[in-house]
Amino acid sequence: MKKKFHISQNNITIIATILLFFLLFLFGSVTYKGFFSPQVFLNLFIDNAYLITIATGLSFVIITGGIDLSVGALVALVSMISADLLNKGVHPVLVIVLVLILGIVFGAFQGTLICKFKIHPWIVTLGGMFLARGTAYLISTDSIVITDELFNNISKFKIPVFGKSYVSVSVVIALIVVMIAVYISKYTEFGRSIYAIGGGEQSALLMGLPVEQTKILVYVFCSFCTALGGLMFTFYMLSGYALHCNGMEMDAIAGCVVGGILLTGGYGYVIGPLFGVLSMGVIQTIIMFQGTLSSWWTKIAIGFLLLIFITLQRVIVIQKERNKTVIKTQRKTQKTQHNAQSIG
Amino acid sequence: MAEKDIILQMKGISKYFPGVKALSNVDFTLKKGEIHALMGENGAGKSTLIKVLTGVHKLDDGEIYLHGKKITPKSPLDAQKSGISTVYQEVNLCPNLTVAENIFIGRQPKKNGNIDWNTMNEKAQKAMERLNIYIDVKQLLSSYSVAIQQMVAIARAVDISSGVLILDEPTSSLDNNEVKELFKIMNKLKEEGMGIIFVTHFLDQVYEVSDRITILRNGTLIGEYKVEELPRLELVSKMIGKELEVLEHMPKERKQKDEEDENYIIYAKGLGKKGSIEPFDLKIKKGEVIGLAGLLGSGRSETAKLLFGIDKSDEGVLYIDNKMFTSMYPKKAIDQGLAFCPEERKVEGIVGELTIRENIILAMQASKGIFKYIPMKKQQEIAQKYIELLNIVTPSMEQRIDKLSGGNQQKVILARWLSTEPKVLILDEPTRGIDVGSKTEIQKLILSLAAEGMTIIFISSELEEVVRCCDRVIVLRDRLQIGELTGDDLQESMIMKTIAEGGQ
Amino acid sequence: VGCGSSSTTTSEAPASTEQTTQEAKTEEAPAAPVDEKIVIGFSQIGAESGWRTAETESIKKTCEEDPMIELKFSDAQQKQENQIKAIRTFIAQGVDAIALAPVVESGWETVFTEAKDAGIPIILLDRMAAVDESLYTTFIGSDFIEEGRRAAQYVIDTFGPDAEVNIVELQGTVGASAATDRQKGFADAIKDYSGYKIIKSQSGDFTRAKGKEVMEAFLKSDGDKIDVLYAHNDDMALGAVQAIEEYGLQPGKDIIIVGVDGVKDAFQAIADGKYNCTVECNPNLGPQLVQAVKDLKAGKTLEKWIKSDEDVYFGQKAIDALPTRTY
Amino acid sequence: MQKLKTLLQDFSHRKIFWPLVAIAVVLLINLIITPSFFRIEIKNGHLFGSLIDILNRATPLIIMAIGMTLVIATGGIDISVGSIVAISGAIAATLIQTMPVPLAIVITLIAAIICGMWNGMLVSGIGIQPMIATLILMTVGRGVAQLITNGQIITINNNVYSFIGTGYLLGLPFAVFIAAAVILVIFFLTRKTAMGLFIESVGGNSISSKYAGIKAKRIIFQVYVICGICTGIAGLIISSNIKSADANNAGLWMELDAILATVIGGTSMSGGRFYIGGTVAGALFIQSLTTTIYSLGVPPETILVVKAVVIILVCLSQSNEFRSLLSGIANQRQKKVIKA
Ligand SMILES: Nc1ncnc2c1ncn2[C@@H]1O[C@H](COP(=O)(O)OP(=O)(O)OP(=O)(O)O)[C@@H](O)[C@H]1O
Ligand SMILES: Nc1ncnc2c1ncn2[C@@H]1O[C@H](COP(=O)(O)OP(=O)(O)OP(=O)(O)O)[C@@H](O)[C@H]1O
Ligand SMILES: [Mg+2]
Ligand SMILES: [Mg+2]
Repeated sequence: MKKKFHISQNNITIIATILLFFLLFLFGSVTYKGFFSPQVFLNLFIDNAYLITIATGLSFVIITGGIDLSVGALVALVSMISADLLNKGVHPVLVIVLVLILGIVFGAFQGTLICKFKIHPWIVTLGGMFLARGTAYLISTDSIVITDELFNNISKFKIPVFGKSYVSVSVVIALIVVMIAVYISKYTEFGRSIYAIGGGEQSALLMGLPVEQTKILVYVFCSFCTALGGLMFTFYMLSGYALHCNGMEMDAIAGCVVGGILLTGGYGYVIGPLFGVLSMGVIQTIIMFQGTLSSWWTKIAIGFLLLIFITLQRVIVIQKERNKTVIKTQRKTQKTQHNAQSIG
Repeated sequence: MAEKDIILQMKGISKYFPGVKALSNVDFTLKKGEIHALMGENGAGKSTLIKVLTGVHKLDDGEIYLHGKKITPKSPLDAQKSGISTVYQEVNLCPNLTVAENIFIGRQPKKNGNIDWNTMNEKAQKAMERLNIYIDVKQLLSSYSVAIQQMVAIARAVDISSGVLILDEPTSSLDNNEVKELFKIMNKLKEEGMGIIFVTHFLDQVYEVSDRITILRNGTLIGEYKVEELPRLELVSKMIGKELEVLEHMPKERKQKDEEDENYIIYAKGLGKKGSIEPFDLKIKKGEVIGLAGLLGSGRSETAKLLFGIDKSDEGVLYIDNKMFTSMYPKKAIDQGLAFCPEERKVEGIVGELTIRENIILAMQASKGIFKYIPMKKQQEIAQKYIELLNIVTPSMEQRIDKLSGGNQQKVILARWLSTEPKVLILDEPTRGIDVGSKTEIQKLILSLAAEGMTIIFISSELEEVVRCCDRVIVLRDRLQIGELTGDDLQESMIMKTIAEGGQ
Repeated sequence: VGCGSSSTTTSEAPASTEQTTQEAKTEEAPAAPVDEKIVIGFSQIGAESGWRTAETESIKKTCEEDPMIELKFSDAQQKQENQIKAIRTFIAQGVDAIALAPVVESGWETVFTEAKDAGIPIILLDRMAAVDESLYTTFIGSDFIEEGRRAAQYVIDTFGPDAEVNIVELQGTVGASAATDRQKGFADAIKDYSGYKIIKSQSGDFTRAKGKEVMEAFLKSDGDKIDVLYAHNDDMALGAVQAIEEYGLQPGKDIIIVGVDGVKDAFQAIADGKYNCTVECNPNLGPQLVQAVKDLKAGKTLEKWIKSDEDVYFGQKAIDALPTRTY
Repeated sequence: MQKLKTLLQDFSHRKIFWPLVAIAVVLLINLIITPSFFRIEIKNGHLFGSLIDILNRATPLIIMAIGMTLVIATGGIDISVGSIVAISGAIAATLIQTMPVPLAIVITLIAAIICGMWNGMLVSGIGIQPMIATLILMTVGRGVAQLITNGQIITINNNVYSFIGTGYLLGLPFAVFIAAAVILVIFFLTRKTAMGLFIESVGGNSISSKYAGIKAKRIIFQVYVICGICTGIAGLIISSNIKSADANNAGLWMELDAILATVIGGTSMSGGRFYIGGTVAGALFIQSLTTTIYSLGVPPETILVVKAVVIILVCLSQSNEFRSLLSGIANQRQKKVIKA
């Protein structure tokens, strides 16, 4: 990214998020014993690697102005299918490949319904959610333990970072996914088309962009990331279970939004979900370190922290936007003068 | 006619919308190196013909040949690939992308397979400069006015074009200088052998650049003519289907300034907003038609928005009918008898999903509030009245407004504000995209309303129109009032002069 | 890996007792000074039912009353990943023991190993985890399969082995281990009696509302054939009781009602004659947990399964027990 | 004849047409499998039968979905409704232990209104995106409900209160009357006053609406409040029907059903035109599907798949593109047949 860095409408939310993320971490560090440690920080990545991957995929969909509610259920399905196949003695590498292909097919199916038949993504992916979880139930209603060696090894593999602290394999994959996503969103035609579609689907169409194809691809990408995230989740859990990640789609969406992606489409950076998810992870860690809240107070506290977070974010954004208009218009005045002179 | 000169041929094109026969059996040919004007009243089917050609709409009947080969474009992308690039009537760009991206999206310059942002920005800068526009192309499109956006759309199309260039009312929101730049480019492209289809309602422009004219009326082809062979009056009468009686200069009695009368209906004192418009004073009397003139971005729309309370002023006060207001918002303004017909029809004017009837009564209902619901019969009466008065072409008043032609949408918005029977009517580019016949009708309407005592603030880029309708013109430049013209001074040349010299 | 030793920076903020616990932990010596508080980290599934709230309350209360114990409580909102995070947090905080009511059986291997590496014992509560026995210290709780069997036994005792009995079953949340096991236990027990048939079985999600709704549908389609309702928890059964009353039959007489859990409302319903039997599943695990942790500290080895005291209540026995019920 | 045909054609273009067809199909399947399905008899002085059951069961969803429809029409969404159901149930159940039922109901509804105001303020006042704004109440709300009930299920032993959800009036379930009243009030509010027009206008283009003098923010605030009230009423019916308040499970995932009902009814998720009749039909469809699944003995683990397939089919049938694809294929077939 050689472009000069400047605060704009596009990146202000994400900057606010990053700022608030570190503030929260600081808050946790001074409040709780044992909070300020490299491993606690890295645990944020380890525990949320799958969510980061999924939220990043989802952010593409949201930027086009769509939504995917099926991600949580798809993770459950992926874990279930992997566990079932592994139990049946299928080679783990083949399982991984199959599951990723499943993600692609699933995304293509949803994307086709949404784009070709113009059914609203909310409904299609709600259907997709029922379908995925339902299929997982059909495989088994019990949870299935994964005993496969490869899966176990990946699950237990620790990549040292500094000192004794470590990250898991999934963290590395997640970060690579984020990097690829950032690259796609910024340096490929496909990535830019996504923003164009989010800015105005009709306009994008009239500008001669392959809207339908792009949108289907976006859903494919999202489901692929979800399948990949599902695999990470399976490594993390080492089990397949139809109830895995119940309601996780909300976490993923919230991660995107907190990371500065506008649900109406068109605005936001795909690096955002990374920080969005991490911020929510910090909130959760703080609550866990707190350790005296009863169940309901936990809910209330999470909601309350989320509220403060989002409100602060809004305040920062509004504040910046206000300053912004003044600066911009001043600059424009000079140009207008230029125009006028060329007439006179 | 040399066959090889023909780039594009459309034969027997028909297109039906529910309840509307938008095109029936229309033929059209475009030759190499010509500018071909497509003319017709609002709703005649010009845009539809273009949309059929570029694959936005599926045609119901007919054939299209490009370079002698039959094509069936299924999407704008197809059309673009086969060498047809288009600027559609409404600005169809993405407000969330930068200007540069809007110009290059879908065909960005690459380096090692990656989008090369620097090259793209440079190229975009050049493309805009070619149109004599000097702006920061790295800013979001949404931070620029419609006019600039229009120029961006043109820059994009010009940059893409490789055979056929279609411009659907590209000039409606441009001022003379920009139109001039555009024509320069068009002529250059023409010399390079490109065929250009040009839609406009400005007769002057047609005669300035076009080689041939095709006229549509009510979705049928009236004929194809060489420009030299078709005098203006004949063109107009062919378009509207009857002899033209209204087009000659309307005599205008200018109201003279009555110095004693201190009773202003609008009196803005030091009204301003930081970063948007410098504090200004404005005094308007009842029944006056006052014009705001200036270049693009001179702050005309901003002045109007401030008066109507869409932008909040941060200094000064506003008196309406001698009542003082320090803050304003649209509802309050409407209650005080103001009405504001905004300039960006698609964004600020229409509510696309609602019907014509609903769009018309919207402002009236808003001022009455939720509980005084206008009875359906009354609504229909009002809608019917204005559909007739403004000659809105539609199968029924229950048609969704976004299914109307551009000009007719504009008329609906005008109807919305007329129906509130305001004391002060602010019109920001009210005749944009409206055909000649209706334009004169609207100008007449404005004058008669003023005669009945309505005060009108009139913003238009067409100085001719301003001069014809206004009693007094305020000239703005760079968000500052720099002059005022009345009486005999009120001439196009004087306005131009004031703009050029005034600020210095 | 040694997570316990990582935190040394924030010394002023926390209470000094914790600081010393921390040090005690670093030594990883079982013979910690007796006057220090023992810290238990407890990861609860959530608060999805009154039963679970009662369990939480029991543990909290016992720990509060015991001056030796300090409790770190974390609610997982029904999510296994949250429980894993919580366990990691406990490890980071260096607690003395981790108590866990696992939301599912599988998927604990990695994190249990981490705890083991950090030298922190894990005690499972009310549900098993499918891991190697070496990874957890003990399991305190009941046997869902046994509960299903007991419920079936009651039905068989009531009707006699040769009777023709039509049973409808209200299952818990599909996939929940309580539901699967209670279904299995019941089915196993009636397998040998050919007259006993489950004619309808549907999920009621462990809730009263769903229990009532599903029962309504059962009654509409099979109305007068139903002899017994077996519900995987009392709440669903209580919902179904209402449906039966509204249908115009007498619950407890026309249809025999058997539920699991032993919540107070079920006892009340038995007393009112609308309910027949509830198989207890005891949530008051607090005392047993605290005892186990203390034993552990004292260096004792624990049994792998500490069963909770449970009973089957019906008839007069239930009515007598009603005043003593706490949840 | 011709007239009838055009009338039919006209009707089939109405938004309510497809949900009604879907309901008809579901009911027909029932009829084939259980012939007594349509039988309605009089028992204990009130009407009794599967159809009545569906109607009765659907009332909370209908009421909630209507509120949701208005919110969606403004381009928003409210995913906190499930939690509001829990809150109102919890409050009502706690209050009727100590005060007269009407007062408890009023206080409960006020609480529901406050919930709606809270959402409305976050969305229109602070400008937080609707989904996230309501996500906050979705999380916090259930916590608050649990706080009120202490995590326990509160059993209600109050005949007056339970009349709301289980009583009968003129042979019909009382809740049906409540739903009818809500439908009427909302219908009146939106179609006999300008409210509906304003909502559709704001949902269609909020900038234009603002320019036309509509106070867009206020309208948005109001629809969240209305949604709050509707949900509060639904919460009362639900808790009264099972004579208990279950803070943990009451209304869980109901937001999805409410949204589904709205969309099946023809209202677009992107805002604009809304169809109350369609929403009611959508809600009835969802309920008849659920009841059917229960009474047909579909194994519980397959329910989700069945539901998914049905939803996708219903939405496909609503899709113009899909229908034209089908008719295209049919035409081709015909042509082939003719050729052969
Ligand atoms: N999508 C649509 N659905 C239904 N009717 C339409 C649609 N688009 C255009 N029409 C109708 O087709 C006719 C032709 O419209 P068109 O936009 O081509 O007019 P036009 O010549 O471009 O007029 P203008 O000068 O006002 O732009 C109009 O009567 C219009 O109402
Ligand atoms: N040539 C220009 N260069 C840069 N910015 C411009 C230019 N023209 C307009 N703008 C911007 O567009 C916005 C709209 O300006 P405004 O609407 O007041 O212009 P106007 O006088 O009404 O002219 P018009 O309506 O013809 O565009 C302003 O924010 C202005 O900064
Ligand atoms: Mg047009
Ligand atoms: Mg302007």
